[in-house]
Formats: sequence, structure tokens, C-alpha cells
Amino acid sequence: MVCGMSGSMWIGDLERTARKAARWLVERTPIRSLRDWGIAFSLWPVHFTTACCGAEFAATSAPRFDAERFGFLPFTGPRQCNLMVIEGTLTRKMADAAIWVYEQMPEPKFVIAMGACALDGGIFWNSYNIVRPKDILPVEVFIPGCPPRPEAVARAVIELQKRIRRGEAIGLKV
Amino acid sequence: MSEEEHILELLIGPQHPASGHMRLVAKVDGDVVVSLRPDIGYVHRTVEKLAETKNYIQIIPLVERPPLADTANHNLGYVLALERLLGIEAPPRAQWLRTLLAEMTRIHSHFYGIGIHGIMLGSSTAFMWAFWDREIMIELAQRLTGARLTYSYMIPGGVRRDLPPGFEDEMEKALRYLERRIPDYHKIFFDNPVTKARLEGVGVLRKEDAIRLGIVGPNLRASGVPYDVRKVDPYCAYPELDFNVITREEGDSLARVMVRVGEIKESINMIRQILKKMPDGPILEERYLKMIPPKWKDWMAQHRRIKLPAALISLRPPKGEAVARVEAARGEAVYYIVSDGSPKPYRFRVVSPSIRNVVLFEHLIRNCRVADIPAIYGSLDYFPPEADR
Amino acid sequence: MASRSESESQGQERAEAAPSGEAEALLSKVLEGLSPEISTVGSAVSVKVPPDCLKEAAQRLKAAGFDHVKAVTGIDRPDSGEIELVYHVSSYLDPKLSRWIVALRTTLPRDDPETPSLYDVWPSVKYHEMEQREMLGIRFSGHPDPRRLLLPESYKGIPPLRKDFKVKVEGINA
Amino acid sequence: MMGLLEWILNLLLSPWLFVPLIYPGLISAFAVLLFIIWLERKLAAKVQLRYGPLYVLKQLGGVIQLVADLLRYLSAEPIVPDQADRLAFIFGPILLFASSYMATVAIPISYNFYAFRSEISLLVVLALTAMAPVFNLVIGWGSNNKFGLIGGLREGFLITADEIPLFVSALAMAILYGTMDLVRMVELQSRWLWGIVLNPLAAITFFVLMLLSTSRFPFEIVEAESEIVMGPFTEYSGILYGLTMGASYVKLYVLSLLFAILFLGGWEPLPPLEFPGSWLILPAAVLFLKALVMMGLSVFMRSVYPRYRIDQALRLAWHYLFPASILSVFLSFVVLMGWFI
Repeated sequence: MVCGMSGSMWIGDLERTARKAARWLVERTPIRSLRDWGIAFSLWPVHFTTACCGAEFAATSAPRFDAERFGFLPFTGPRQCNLMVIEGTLTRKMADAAIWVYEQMPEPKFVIAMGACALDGGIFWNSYNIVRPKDILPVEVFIPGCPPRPEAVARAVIELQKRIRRGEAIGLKV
Repeated sequence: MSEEEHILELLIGPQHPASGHMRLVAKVDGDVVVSLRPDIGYVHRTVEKLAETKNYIQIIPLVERPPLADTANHNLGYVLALERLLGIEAPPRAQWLRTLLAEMTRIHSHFYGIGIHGIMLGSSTAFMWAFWDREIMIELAQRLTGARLTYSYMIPGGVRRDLPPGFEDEMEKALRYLERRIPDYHKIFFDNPVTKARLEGVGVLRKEDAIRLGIVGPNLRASGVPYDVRKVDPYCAYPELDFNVITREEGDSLARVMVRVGEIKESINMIRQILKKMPDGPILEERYLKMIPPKWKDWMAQHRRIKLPAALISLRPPKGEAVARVEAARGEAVYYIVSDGSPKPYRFRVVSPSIRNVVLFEHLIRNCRVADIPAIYGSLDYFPPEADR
Repeated sequence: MASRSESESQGQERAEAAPSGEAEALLSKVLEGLSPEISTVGSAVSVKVPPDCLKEAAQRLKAAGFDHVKAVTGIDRPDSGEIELVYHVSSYLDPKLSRWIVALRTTLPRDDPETPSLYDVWPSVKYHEMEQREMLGIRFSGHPDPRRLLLPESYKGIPPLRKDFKVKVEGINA
Repeated sequence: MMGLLEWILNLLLSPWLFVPLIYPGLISAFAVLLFIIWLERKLAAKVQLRYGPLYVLKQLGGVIQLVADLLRYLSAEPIVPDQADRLAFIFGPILLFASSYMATVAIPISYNFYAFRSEISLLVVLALTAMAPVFNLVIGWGSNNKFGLIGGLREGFLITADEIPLFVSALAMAILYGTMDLVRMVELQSRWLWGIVLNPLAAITFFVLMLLSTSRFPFEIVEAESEIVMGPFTEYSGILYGLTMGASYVKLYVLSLLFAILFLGGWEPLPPLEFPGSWLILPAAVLFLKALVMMGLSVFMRSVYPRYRIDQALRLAWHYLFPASILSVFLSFVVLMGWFI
């Protein structure tokens, strides 16, 4: 991958073999469980507030419900993060931005839908400007509540950690 | 090099640590911002259209969702407009309870603004401290109303719950703790030389510009205009409370933050006065109180809360219209209801403080530094969902 | 002077919030030649002005001390085939005027609602007029910023706040 | 067979391999990198009334949080945007990390255990640390991202603003000691007082410029989070981002080691313990502890200060720190005169 020459060298296509070797290596159980442990305890949500649940999402990282205890550190750019939290309603304009950000994130990536509006529209269910996150993004964990309490968001992070370490998370299968 | 070549158009988009739920389209020349246009509408959830499909009592939670960090004042604004439409008055104790919750929400909404401004300047300590002290007021509001942020506490004709036992001395302890904490903020954040360097003289809003552009709330009072709806058009229990309107003359970002800190101190004394002078009596207007069947009466007295009378569910106000304005934490919120006698409003208009402050982005952030964009953005205490409604 | 006395009788005179007759006297004096229908509605003094002299009334009100606009509202009345445009105006500096909210209203034909923008009189109407143009299709000629404000670019179709734009309603009391 | 093992062990313990590879070199830089970021998050958490990373390893307070982050970087998909300049994009962080820790070669550990000693070893260390920020420019340009461009531009301004006064304040100490050989400096400090007592002005300017050049908190301008997302590193994901994030901490580690040797007497007050191998472990441990204290102090600034603007930082560097470092040169002359009279 580093040398970037996709042409076939005299020992066959180097990139394809490297990728196959990497995948074989990761499937070995000790390395896979170590990788899942690393991902589980370093879930960095990208700084992308979609609606008014952002106030409770900020309270989750605030001192009283400190989510950094689980390694949950809201970080700046989509490239460095592996978790995207849809905080509340996803309007049509924000949905395009959400799809862009999701595609910019590196591969093992997960989505949490937070708030009743992210589940099925919530109080704005009959608005003409609303999109359901589950229609456009592979959502792992849904958090009910309007806005959900910070403990519920922390519970969702723990649920996602368990799913990752059991290997059931959608983001890992891709 | 022609003029456009060295101008870089920077999209500080919805995904950006300091852009909130909107996109700022900044034209940048080197490190100087030539012009900035806010591109809002990312959180437009059509509150005005949905209100036309909901009953009057169902609109209370709808009105509280957009301004999430400052819900009680907007709920109060809507309920005042509805009461003017119905021509009824809440009993005195309910008026005082409404003022109590409004001032508690103002305190923790100001802390929210200071915290977000702190993280935008880079001081994560200011963010964490502000969100810690905010939790105290949220905990007390939760004891009073049962919810952290979305209280739906005020209904047309009164309030839903009475003070829980032992609320007064817990509040007194909390207020004394907050008064001890505010000097710490001055030491670590407000008087910090780096904050002073970043905020003084940045984003100066002159008095006549503030009036010409119709700016509201602490941003207006920081430019020397002593306009506060609680003094100009007093509602609920504000006439009996003595508090002064905090104004500053400089009108720069630091002045706006200092006005908010002053208002937190004012709200603390106000809450003390409220708890001292609160009259007792019913918390719901007697016309609706009579409608509640007698067997619920002792249940209500024992649980200190009211049972929502059936008449309120399908409320039919007379034909006509009503306007109410309220001093929310971020500024003046205006509610305008046009009713045609049916249980659903004919036209419902919400003008939130942030939509009236959004013009400040274009006006203030001009030929300043790229690093001044978050400094000015944070000082406006601008909450995009409230502006897009 | 006839209009003042007639409005005296039918406006409900409530003591504390409603502005006293003095406000209506001041307004009728200010808007002398524009045949205003002045009445007290709710807590605001309503001044109905024919559409063509809206700008003239606005300039006079601004000269009288009403220095900013609190809200611009368009009300779609399909049965009478018109759109009612209401400017809620008040003052910051003048203590006497700041107690009142004056509702300067006019009616526009429903099929092509066209009115001169009041941006040069009160710059604070900029974003409100943009929103009403988008939501109700009222064209404000002379408005500085022709762009969309809240709806996504991809939104086609009739302006959403018009009565004939239907939105899903809960089954029971449809 | 035993001869071979013996030979390898001697080879490893010989200074030419031990210094660059083990102690001030790669492995210790990596361990310090993981520890110091954890310490930074824990210190900031303690100031901010919360716990910080905890449940990774509950008993030890989440020490291995950075190991979890590193594993995540390793397993993340390294994205190379197609409109980015491929070679500059990939080799930028690698060279940035390499040039940051290369200066450890010239840092001695004790009187007779060093990989490189010469009359101008101080200059070698300073030159190698000054090379690192250049690759920030390469990264900022190579990632073809507007925020990266602005970040790289800011780094360009800051290189001159902080390297030149840094050199001058370091050379002030060289004038004071009369030599540029680090080992001799430590010898002199053992006989005289510590460098920080002799010339405090140089110590202060060196410390502030250390913060400025490794963009620690009051001067976190290159990757100013709330203005230009991650500065030059916006487009980096996976282990490439891990390298860039680690590079500034490794440079801080190198400059702390230099600060310890120049101002805090290097490995001088040796505790009088005696155990096999103590001739190497004790001086190394003393020097390492002093460097750790300096790193802890500069990392603690995150929880104290907001961020300066680029023009304020440049004004601070050119108007105040540069004259202060020149003043410290005269101060060392004065101290020199006073000492000999």
C-alpha cells in the first residue's frame, strides 16, 4: 500500500496480497480481540451536532456524567473519529452533511442515533423537512428520550462497547 | 494577482468544532476575514407549520424543544400569549413559581453560553466548570418539575406542580455555593491574560448599530441600551422584585460575557427574594380548579401537584389574536397567536432571540482575524436550533 | 377623528397590559393622512394601512421613535383570497413607546403578493422578510439578499405555510 | 551459543545502540509519549472536577488508555485523499516523527555514556529539533485541504518566531558555561550552581519558547481546534494521524531533556546508592525524572490557558521573548564577569 504502485510487480499484485495478509492476520482471535478492545475503549465521536440534543450530549462529557471514563472523547475532525452520534432531529439539509461526514470517516465506524427525533421523528414527526437517520445511515444503538439523560447516552456507549467486543457491531463487518 | 485569487472561501460547515448547527461561509484573505455569511436552516424543523396541526396544550412541548438550554422562558412566553387570548390570569402563587423557574433557567442557560464560549476560545476548564455549575441548577429544576431541561411546567391558567418539601434550604445552599464559585471563574477565565487578549476590543457592537439591527438580550445590553422586557413590560412577579438591568458600554465580546455573569448574580438575588416573598394559595386558576372532580382534590393536595383538567386538552380560545414578549436568557422572545375559535391555532408565529441576533455574524465578523470567528460567535450565545425553529 | 372614537368602543379596554387610549391618540396623529384603522387587539395596538402606503407609514413610525421591528408575520387567508402582512414594531430607547407593541398590518392579494421591502426603513427586518418570502411566497421588492434562508436548496413546491400545503396529521382529530 | 548471546547483549548495551534505540531514543520516547498524553488528560480532568480515562484499567486509573487509542489508530483505515499529493501526504508525518526524535542521539546520559559527543553537541541537538516544523509545512500543503493550508501557513510564521529566540537563549547558556559540550556543562553545574539559578531569564524564555515551538496550550495555534479543525493534520486518519499527534509530544520530550541538562544540572545530584549497573541506571533515571517534571508542567498548561491568536503569539515572540533572550546573553556575561573577579 505504501509504495502505491497498483501495477503487478514480478511477484503478482502486491497490494492485493498485502490486503489479504492483513485481513488474515486480523481474523486471528488474539489479535481480533485486542483490536476490538482497543476500538471499544477509544470511541471518539466526531464534533457534529445535528439538533437540540447537543445540549445533553455536551452534558455527557461534562464533569457530572464524565464520559471520558470510557475513553469517549468528542474530537474534532471526521478523519480521526470512529463514532458519529446523530443528536436529535435530522433535517434534509443536515442529512446531506451527515452522509458526507459519515463517508469521510475511516473504516471501522459506528453510528448512534440519540433522541426520540432520531428514532422516528419524535415531536416533529409530521414535519416536511425531516429525515429518519435509520433510512440513510447504518445505526448501531438508538437512545430514546427527548432529550435523553446523559446517563442514557453513557449507557448507549457501554452497549456499543459490548457489541464491539462481541464482534456484532455493523461497523466491524464492512 | 487579481483580487479573487488571494481570497480563500472557507466553509466552516455544520461539521466543525466551533460552528454549531450551521455553516459559516467566510471569505478569508491571509489571516484576515474579509466577509462572513451565516448559512442557517440546518435545524429548521417547521415549528410554525406543526403548531397549526396541534392542540393548544400540545404546543407547549413543541415550543420548548428549539431553545433547549433555555426552555422555561419560552414556555412562559407562549403561555402568557395564550392567557391573553383566553383573557384569564394565573393565581399569584403560580405567577411566583413561574418567575422562580424562569430565573433558574436563566442561570443555567447563561452557564451553558459561558461554557460553549470557553471551549471555543480553547479553555476546556471554563467549559467543564460552567457545565458543572449548570448541573446544580438543573438538579434543582428537576426536583421542582421532574425533568432536566424540558419542563413543560407552565400551563394556561397556572403551573403543574408546587414546591417540593425542603426546596428552600437546598436552593439556599446551592445559591451560596454558586456565589462562592463565580470569583473562581474570574481568576481562571475572565481575568486570564489570554482571555483578555482574545476578547477585549473584539467584535465591537456600537449602540446605534445594535438598535438599528434590532439586536436583543445581553448582546444589546452590552452595547449600552438598558432594554430588558422584565422592566419595560413586566410580567408574572417581576414588578414586586427589585433587580437592576446589567448594562456595559464597550459592546465588545468581553462586555457581552460580563453582562451574562452580572445577570447570573442578579438572578441569584432574585431567587432569594422569590423564595422569601412567595405567597401561598392555589397554583391553578379557580375556573379550571372547579372542573377537577372532588375525589382528585386530596390526591392533589397530598402530591402537591395538579391533575390536568379535561377542559384544557381541547381548549377553544375565542376568535382573535394575542402578542406576548418575554425576556428569555438569550434575549427577547415574541409569541404571536392568531386563533379562529378552533382547538388548533390558525397562525402561530415564534420570533426567538437567536433569529434576531443572526445578523450580527455579518455585521461583527468583518476584517477581523480568523481566530476571532469563534471568539465573537461564542460571545453572542447563539443557539442555531432556536434560530431555525 | 371619527376613526378614533369608533375604535374606542369596540377595543376591549383591559387595565394593565393593554395600552391606554393615549397610544392610539399618538398613532392616529402620526399616521394622519393614511386613513389608518386603529384598534387595540390583545396587548398590541393594531394599525391597518392600505398596501401602497405601507412604506410611508413605516417611515412616519420610525420618525415617531419606533426604532426596530420585533416580528414580521404573514397570515394566509385563502377564503378571503388575501395574505395579511403584520409588522410588530416597538422602540428600544423611548421609555414611553417601548411599553407598546404596534402591529402595522396590511393585506396583499393572495395570487401575487408583492410589497416594497422595509429594509431601508428598519434594517432589522432583513431575516424576517427573507423567511416570510420563503414560507409564504411574499415577494419583497428591494430586499438586499435574494437567497433562501431556512428551506434546503432542493425544496420545490408551494410555500409551506400556505393553507393549501397539507401536512400529515394524527389520525384521531384529523 | 552463549558467546553469541553475550555479543548481542554487549552490542545492545554499547552506547552507540543504546542511546538512539533504548533510553533517550525510540522506545523511551514512545513510552513517554503514551504516558504523557495520559497524564495530560488526567491532570486536565483533575482540574476540571472529573475523572478522565478510567475504565480502561480501573485499578491503575486508566493508564493504558493511550494503548487503546494506539490500537484504534493501527486498525483504522488509512485514508489517502486522491486529490492530495500522495508522496508528501504519506512521508510527511513519517519524516516529522523521525526528525522530532532524531535529536535524542546527541543527548548524553552520564559522564562516560553517550552516543555522540563533540564540542558542538548543543548545536547538533538544536539544529535537529528545528528541522521538525518544516515537515508541518509539507503536510499542510500535501493534504490539499483549506484548513491544512492555513495551518501550514501558521506553522511557517511560527518556525522563525520560536526557533531563533530558542537558539539565542540556549547559546546564552553555552556562553555562560564556556563550552557547547553537554557533558562538560553538567560537570560545571555540579561544581557551580544549576543553570536555572545562574541565568533565570534564559530559563524562562527557553521554557516559554518550548511551549511555543511544540504548540502547547497557550500557543496551540497550528492545530487550533476551534478555528481550523486540526490544522495541517485535518486529512490524516489512522496511524498517520497517530504519528503527527505523537511528533509534537516527542519534540516536547527532547526539549525537556535539553532543558534538564542546560538548566537543572542534568544527572548531577546522584543518589549514593550502589547496585550492579547503577553507573548507568542512576544518572539516566535522574535525568529522566527532571525531563518528566518539565513535560508535566508544560502539558498542564492545557487546563489553565485558552488559546492565543497567531498575531498575538508572533508579537509575544518577537517583541518580548527575542529581546529577553538577547538580554539573557548579557546576563550570562555579567554572571561570568562576577564569577571570575
